[in-house]
Amino acid sequence: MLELHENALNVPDILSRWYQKERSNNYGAYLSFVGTVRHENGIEGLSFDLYEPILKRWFEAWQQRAKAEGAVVKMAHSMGDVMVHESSYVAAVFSPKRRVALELIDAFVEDFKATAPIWKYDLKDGVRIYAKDRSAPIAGSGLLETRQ
Amino acid sequence: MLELHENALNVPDILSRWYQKERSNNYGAYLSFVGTVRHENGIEGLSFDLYEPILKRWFEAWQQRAKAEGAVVKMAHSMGDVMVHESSYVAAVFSPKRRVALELIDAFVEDFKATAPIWKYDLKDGVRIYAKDRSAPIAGSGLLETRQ
Amino acid sequence: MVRIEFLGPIAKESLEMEATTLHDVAHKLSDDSEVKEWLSTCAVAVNDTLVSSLDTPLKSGDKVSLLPPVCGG
Amino acid sequence: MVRIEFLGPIAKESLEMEATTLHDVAHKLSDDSEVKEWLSTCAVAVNDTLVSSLDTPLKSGDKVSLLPPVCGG
Repeated sequence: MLELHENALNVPDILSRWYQKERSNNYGAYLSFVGTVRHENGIEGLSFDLYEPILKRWFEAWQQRAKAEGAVVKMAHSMGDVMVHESSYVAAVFSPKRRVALELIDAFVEDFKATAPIWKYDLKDGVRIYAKDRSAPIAGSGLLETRQ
Repeated sequence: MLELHENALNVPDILSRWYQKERSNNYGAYLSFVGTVRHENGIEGLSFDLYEPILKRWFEAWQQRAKAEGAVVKMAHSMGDVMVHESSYVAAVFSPKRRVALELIDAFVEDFKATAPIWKYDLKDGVRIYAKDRSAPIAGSGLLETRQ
Repeated sequence: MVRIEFLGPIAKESLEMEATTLHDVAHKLSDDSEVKEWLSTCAVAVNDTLVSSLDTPLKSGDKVSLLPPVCGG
Repeated sequence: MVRIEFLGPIAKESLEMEATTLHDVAHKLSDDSEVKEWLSTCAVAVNDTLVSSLDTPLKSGDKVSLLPPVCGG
């Protein structure tokens, strides 16, 4: 379950919908992570670009990894502008037992931050500014750099 | 925020209510854990006793620990009977940054399992049976045992 | 007199006894056939604070609670 | 001809070039002043799969994507 939404996420709807969908499937543990835009650096909000084909493949690999542990992962992310105190990201894990869920949510969120093809921009005075200093090169970056 | 409810928890209400309460307080990360009763061992459900004075002290100590990291913890738990595929436990952490929240939710849930003064019973054929084999002695147990 | 409370699954009414430390409580409960089997797995609180020493002093009106193995969640 | 796509903040239209491996792509992009600065921090995908070798073979119609540093969430 990978959901991409224009602008801010409806967090109560997402958390509730996923819970209702899985509550009778005998998962004892439901872990969720919600990312909300903080008021900092004088921004009005953030804006996101994403590249869906690679994001989907990345997510499908995680679904397989979760399945091997008897678990399910879900994710929702915003595209476009998300204002301060709105939310842009929800991730969740359902698993029979708590240890698997606690460990998967951590690994999933960290891998998401390091690898998912999503680009973040600060919104200041209505202008979109690439958040270069908070961005991380994907593992293996620099392949095309020619060293002379 | 420690909530004790008779019987099953209304998980969508709790997750949504906590989100709405904290969403404008500049916490970038909201981690939540939901525990749901699994269909296993032929049970109809679980039942819980808890001892509120010590549970409150335990929770207040966690609030202080979270506060020292700029975070907030919340918890809801059921008292009495909770049937299969209903939920009995919700824990949550709000923090400015994700690492603190990911680490606190794990430590909080594990310490809860090891220490919180709550007793679990299987419900079978309407009878309440102490879940002795899944219960753990609190650290320091056995103090009153006289060795002869 | 101190009051001894048995929490959770220990099916026993609370009782009162004379005791100046937890040593006294341990000694008296070891003679109680209903409680004896629980002693090795129970934690102990005095006035709702968990304690770790049998030398913990007790005064009249104190509450001693026995907490058997827990399983919340 | 392979198609080179620049994702996210790289403000550049996609372009087409002749190339039989990523070596050719690296060589040609190193002459492009708009793209050059991004090469050291970009990951590379061929037909939407991330690759890690310049020897990756390319055929006509392939899509090569440059992915600059990411920050989702």
